[in-house]
Amino acid sequence: MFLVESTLRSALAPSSALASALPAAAPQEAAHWEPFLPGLVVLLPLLGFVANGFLALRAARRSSAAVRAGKEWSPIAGSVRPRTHTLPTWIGPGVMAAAFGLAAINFATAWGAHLAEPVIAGPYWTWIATETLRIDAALQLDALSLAMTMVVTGVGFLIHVFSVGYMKDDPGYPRYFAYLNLFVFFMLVLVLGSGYGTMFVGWEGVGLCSYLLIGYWFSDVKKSDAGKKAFIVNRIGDFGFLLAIFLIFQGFGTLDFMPVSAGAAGEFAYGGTMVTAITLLLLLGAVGKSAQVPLHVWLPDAMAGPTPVSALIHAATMVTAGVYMVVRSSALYALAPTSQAVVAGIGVLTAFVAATIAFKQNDIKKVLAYSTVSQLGFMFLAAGVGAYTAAVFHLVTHAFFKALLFLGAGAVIHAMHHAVEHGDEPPAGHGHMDPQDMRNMGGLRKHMPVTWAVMGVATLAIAGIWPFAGFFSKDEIIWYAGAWAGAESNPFGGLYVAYWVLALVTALLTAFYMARLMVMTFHGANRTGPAASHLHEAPRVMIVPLVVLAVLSVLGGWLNVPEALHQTALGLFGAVPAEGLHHWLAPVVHAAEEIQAGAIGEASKSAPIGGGELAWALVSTLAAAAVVIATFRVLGRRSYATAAADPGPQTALGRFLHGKWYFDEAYERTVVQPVLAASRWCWKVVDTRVIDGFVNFTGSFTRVAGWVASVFQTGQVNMYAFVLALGVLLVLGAAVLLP
Amino acid sequence: MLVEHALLLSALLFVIGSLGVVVRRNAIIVFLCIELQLNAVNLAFTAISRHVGIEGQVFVFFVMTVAAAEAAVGLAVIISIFRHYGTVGVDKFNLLKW
Amino acid sequence: MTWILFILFSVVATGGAVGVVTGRNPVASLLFMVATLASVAGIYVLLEAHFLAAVQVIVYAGAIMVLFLFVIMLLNLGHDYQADVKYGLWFLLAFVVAGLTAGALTMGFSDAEATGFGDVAAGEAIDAAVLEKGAVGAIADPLFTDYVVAFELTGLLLLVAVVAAVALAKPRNRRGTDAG
Amino acid sequence: MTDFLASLGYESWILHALVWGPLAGMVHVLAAPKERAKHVAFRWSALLFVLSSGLWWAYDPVGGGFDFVSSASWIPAWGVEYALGLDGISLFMVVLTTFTTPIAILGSFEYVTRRRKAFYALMLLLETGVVGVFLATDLLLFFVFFELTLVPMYFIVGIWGGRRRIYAAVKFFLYTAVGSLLMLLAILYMYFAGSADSFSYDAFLAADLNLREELWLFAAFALAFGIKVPVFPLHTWLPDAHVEAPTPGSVILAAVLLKMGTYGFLRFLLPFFPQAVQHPVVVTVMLVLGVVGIVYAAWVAAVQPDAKKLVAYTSVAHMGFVVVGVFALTVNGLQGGLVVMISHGVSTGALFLLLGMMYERRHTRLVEDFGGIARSAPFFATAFVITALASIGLPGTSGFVGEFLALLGAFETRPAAAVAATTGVVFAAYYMLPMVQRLLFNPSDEPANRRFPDLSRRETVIMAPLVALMIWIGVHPTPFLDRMGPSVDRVLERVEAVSIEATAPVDESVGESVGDFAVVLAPEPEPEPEPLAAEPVVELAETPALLPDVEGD
Repeated sequence: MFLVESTLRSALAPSSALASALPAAAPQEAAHWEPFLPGLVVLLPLLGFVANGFLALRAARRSSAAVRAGKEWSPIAGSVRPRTHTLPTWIGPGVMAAAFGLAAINFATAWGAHLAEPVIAGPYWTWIATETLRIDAALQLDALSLAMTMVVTGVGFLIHVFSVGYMKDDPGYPRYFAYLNLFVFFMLVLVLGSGYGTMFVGWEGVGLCSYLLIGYWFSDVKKSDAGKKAFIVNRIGDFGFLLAIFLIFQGFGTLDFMPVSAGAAGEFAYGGTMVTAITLLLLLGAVGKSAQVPLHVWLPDAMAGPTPVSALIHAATMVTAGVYMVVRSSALYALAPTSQAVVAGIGVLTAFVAATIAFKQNDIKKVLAYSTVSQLGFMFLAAGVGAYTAAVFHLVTHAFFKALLFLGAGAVIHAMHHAVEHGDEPPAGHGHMDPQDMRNMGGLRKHMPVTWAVMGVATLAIAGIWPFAGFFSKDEIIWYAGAWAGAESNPFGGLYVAYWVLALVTALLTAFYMARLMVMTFHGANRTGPAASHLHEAPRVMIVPLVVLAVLSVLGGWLNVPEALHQTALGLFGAVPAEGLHHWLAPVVHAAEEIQAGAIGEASKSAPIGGGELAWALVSTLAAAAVVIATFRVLGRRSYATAAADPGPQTALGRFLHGKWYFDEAYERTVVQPVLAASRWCWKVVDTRVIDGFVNFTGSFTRVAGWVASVFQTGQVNMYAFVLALGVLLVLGAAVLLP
Repeated sequence: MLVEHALLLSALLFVIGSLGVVVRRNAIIVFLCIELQLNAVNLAFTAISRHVGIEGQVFVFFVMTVAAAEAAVGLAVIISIFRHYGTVGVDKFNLLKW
Repeated sequence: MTWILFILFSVVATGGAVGVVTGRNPVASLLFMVATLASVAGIYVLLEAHFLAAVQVIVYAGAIMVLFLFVIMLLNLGHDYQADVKYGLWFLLAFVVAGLTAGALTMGFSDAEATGFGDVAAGEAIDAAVLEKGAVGAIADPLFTDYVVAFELTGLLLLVAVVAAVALAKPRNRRGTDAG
Repeated sequence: MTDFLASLGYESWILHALVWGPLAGMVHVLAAPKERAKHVAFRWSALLFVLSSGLWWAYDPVGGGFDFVSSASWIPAWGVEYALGLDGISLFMVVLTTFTTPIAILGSFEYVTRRRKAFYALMLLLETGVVGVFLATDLLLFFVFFELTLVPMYFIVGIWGGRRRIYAAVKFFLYTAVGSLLMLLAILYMYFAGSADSFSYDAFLAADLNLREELWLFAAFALAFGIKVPVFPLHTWLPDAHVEAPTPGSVILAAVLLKMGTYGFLRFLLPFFPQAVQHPVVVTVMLVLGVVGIVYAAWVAAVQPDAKKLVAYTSVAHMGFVVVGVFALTVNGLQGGLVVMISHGVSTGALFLLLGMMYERRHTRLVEDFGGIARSAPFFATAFVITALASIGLPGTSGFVGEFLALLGAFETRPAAAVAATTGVVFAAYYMLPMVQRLLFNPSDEPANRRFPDLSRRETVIMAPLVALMIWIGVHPTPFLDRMGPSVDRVLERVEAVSIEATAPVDESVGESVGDFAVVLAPEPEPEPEPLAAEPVVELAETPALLPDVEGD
């Protein structure tokens, strides 16, 4: 209750806290801005969690009684809108709507005030305080966190609404919304937390929710396994994050963002070991959370969760936390060119590897999962080449179109699922038909026209075709990679050229596998079999979020029209203000950009092989469009076998890609099995044989010694007297002879 | 000097007594030897009382009392053992061994 | 004179002790024992412990030894002439240990420096007390003042011993054959 | 609240009440009819908890020294006193004890069916012993209580335990007895080395010891406490004792008894032997053992087929964090260690209770026999998951605060150890999540698991305060940290006030020759006497002769 109370108190009266948090002496050029109930933004989802959690437990008590009685209990039976669903339906999306509203108010007023300095809301209470360490429960409101909050609450709200339709038949409905609200709460803590400590709370919290939601259908071993895998792999990243936190604390004596970014340049030498270590460890955390190579293996498995969860957590928000963290720590990364090279390298490698894997996946969600991994790689590339705005920009647009893709896929799966369930006769082949397998789809366009349309928009967006969102964001990243490679004194210039080339190739691969997805799902002949007659468009509650996201996917890119395109046809001749997002985020990345400008110099004005930004933008959108068209032409004519009849990839390369580069198998052999073997060895050999062996040996030794000694216990008085005399002699002798 | 020599005598008596305890089998004689040892100790006490005061003699008095009590109980034990085993040879029974 | 008496008593006491250990007949051992006790009583006199000497003769040589004798008679051991000394390795071992003990004791007792003998004041105080209160009074005084609790406890001990002796020596049951 | 307590004269009687109250309860239990025994015991322990909760307000952390001090002469000849006192370190240990005991007793209502009176009497006796350990400020009194805890636990394991209970009980007893015997020797040594002729804590603090003495004494104390903790190679009694012990026994064992070891570290090892504690070899050895304990126990835990044994091994891992935190010798490390102690008491105690409930229902502890319980017992599963998360240190739960601070503190002085220890964060997930999954999730194939009853009302009452505490400490640990802070500072000041300049400078190679003090120390000069103790050492050369000093005549 303390939390609620203090949060409310501070939320209602933030000005006093503000006065203490901000030195009055700091001159503020921008108009003074006061956040409006920032604490409530975070608190609302938590309240939603508490309420839904309570409802979930109440519902579970009834369903579990049925389970124990040996019946399958379903709230759906008999009624269209079961009682257990009513309240969560309003609470879940309701708190999100309220939170989004509050966030929007804050964002709008802050935008209007040209927020320059971060504003600390709180501290609501001191979380951990020792003599040297102090972690406050406070929120930091600045351009970056507000933008992230908008994405999290906005996209989150839409996905909550979508879920109302998608999950309506699920008996665990209240539990689902409880988890989802809890996730949003932790995500907001992550992005709004005022320091690395608070951020870590959100960081692990979203990991927990991810775990719970991936394993939402926990009775299925595979899904349960997937959740566990996600958690453990994430913990490997958290290991790095924790160490980075320790190092930061050692360097700065605090974990708050503001002193860290303000003092970074003074504290560390450019390229120093310490700052490189911090940033690399932070990167390990980010790699885990954002599913970058080599820790990306959990994300595809995470598709075991309900599809809206994949959209929210594993596409739009949580997985981008790593990018957020890198941008948040930009002042540190700017000081560590090696780390930047590693960040960019991992990013582009991930982008490429994941894109190739996406080629050969047949599960619609798996394709999207790898696509997400790939796009996250682009964001890392951006962060690695110092284009933090571009990274955030792509994060935002990606949140729109990837959420849209996942939700669209969700709509498709929803339809397929219903069709499979209601189909009278078993589908062709044997046994159950996988409703997620694209080989069982095809030609869905006529059944689900709206879904097809919005998915098409999203595909064009992700493929980077003008004027959709992805065009602006992805193009900017590639451009910056090239420009960065050409910067005057970049120590890793050559490496960045390679990155740039790889990024370009990957951009085209993206266009290809997305087009393949569209073709296999919506075009060509239908392969669903008799169940096809039951295919139908999703209900309105699911369609509306799709449409909203589609609009955002079209318009999102115009947030940040590059200066070079601003006045051209690609920028609608200046109709939209240029570099909006860049200006907005400037205060956040200012410190980093200054350091970079000082150390590396101006970025090049042309790509490594010549050509300006405008030219390359034209080239890339045309190339992407060409790939999409070509793919439709070539693949559209192909006929696919159903999942049951498909013999699988025939070529070695195909198998390699289908097998996801055998990452899982490699880990299984090099990490999982050895650790398990070592564990067993520790138990069976060290613990049981060595240590306990020694312990039991002392026991049996005593026994044997006692048996030996008992030989002298003859029972003869003489013997005892003799031993007694011997003892007397010993004592006497000792007393006499020893000094 | 008398004291020192009395002490040497007590040592001699004690050793002879303990030798008897160890080598004899007859319980009565073992017992006698124990009394001999007690006497040797008494002699030592009395001798030392010349140097430490009357407490030495008081102690002898107590030892004698205990010896009397011990003799009474010990002999009673020997009697009952003899009744049971028909012998007083200490090597004939080993009640002390469990 | 003192020395002659001391040597005499010592020889008798030692001889008696050897007799106790080596005597074949328990009765013989007993008589040797009486001789030893009497000699020790004599040495008590030489050490100016007259009361103890008297008690030694009356209680030890008189009462306790007679008790032993009764028991020997009772058990009819008087004709027991079997050699029950354990000879052999055991005897040798016992002898070695006894010899070493004797050596150690002798060394300990003769090391006047370490044990710190030589205080004649205590002896003189005893003599003075004997002169003043008599031989009995000298020992009775501390016995009934400083050590009165211990003294009373000894009384209790004797009582317990008497009861225990009766209980032990009594025949186990009424049907016991050797009750008489 | 403070005024109210003062009006009761709370300060003057509370510690005595906490020590002897359980004994009174024990008498009451023995006098009560058999069927009432559990209720009587529960009410007594609950009453004691209510009484002890006043300490939270009554204890004034300023200064961090002992509060509520009182003493009476016990064995005047040796200077032994019945002396009690409470500071910011023992406060939490005492309250943790009084908090867990009623919960453990409540948790035993269904489990214990044989010889109930004896059982509850022993539980209360155990409480007396443990509270006494935490409150005693006289070393001999401490030792008596320390040993006293052995007896009831021995019987609890040995009488109400599982199949191999005798083996486990004897192992537990002997392991601990070996250590405490050496500790007794060390206590006596310090008693005779000190000049004050007293066993009091302060007198021992003032003892003037050179480095060599300190190292040996440290070794003796560390062995006693290390066995209790347990530190890595001395841990094998713990899994056996836990597996065989009845549920309440396991709960008390994990929640409180293990803390006696780490409490000993904080209370005695660090302040008594500041030179030894700062000795590079000692620090290295202890940190290595702590780290090995964390990783090793996590690995072994992960492959245990028996859920209870698994949790028992996790205790070893958790206590490894305490060791690492304590021997980092930083404020954060020490405070973190303390929080881990509290948190481990709560979360592992709760896990044992939950496993006990599972055992009561299914009469098996093998992980493979379960599965899908979350469907039939959602409340149970919720409590279990929260507890498991607290156990693996998720932020927002008690486990995180402690582990974070301990690791942070360790990182300040010993980064390498901290890095190695932090891998425990990963391995915690590696052992805990598979167990959670195989117990609660997955399909429920066994019909018995489908019929698995959910938490009863009594069980809900047991779990609710535990879960609440886990979250409270996780979200708002400041009141805890504030109360323990000054006392921890005192310990650290005491350590830092003494430097060991005489010893070799810290170099990296010391790790290679760990384990053998003699080898390392032989060439080193004896350090100068510390400036702290000004009094000269009394010569013990005077022979306590039986005979007075007189010249021979």
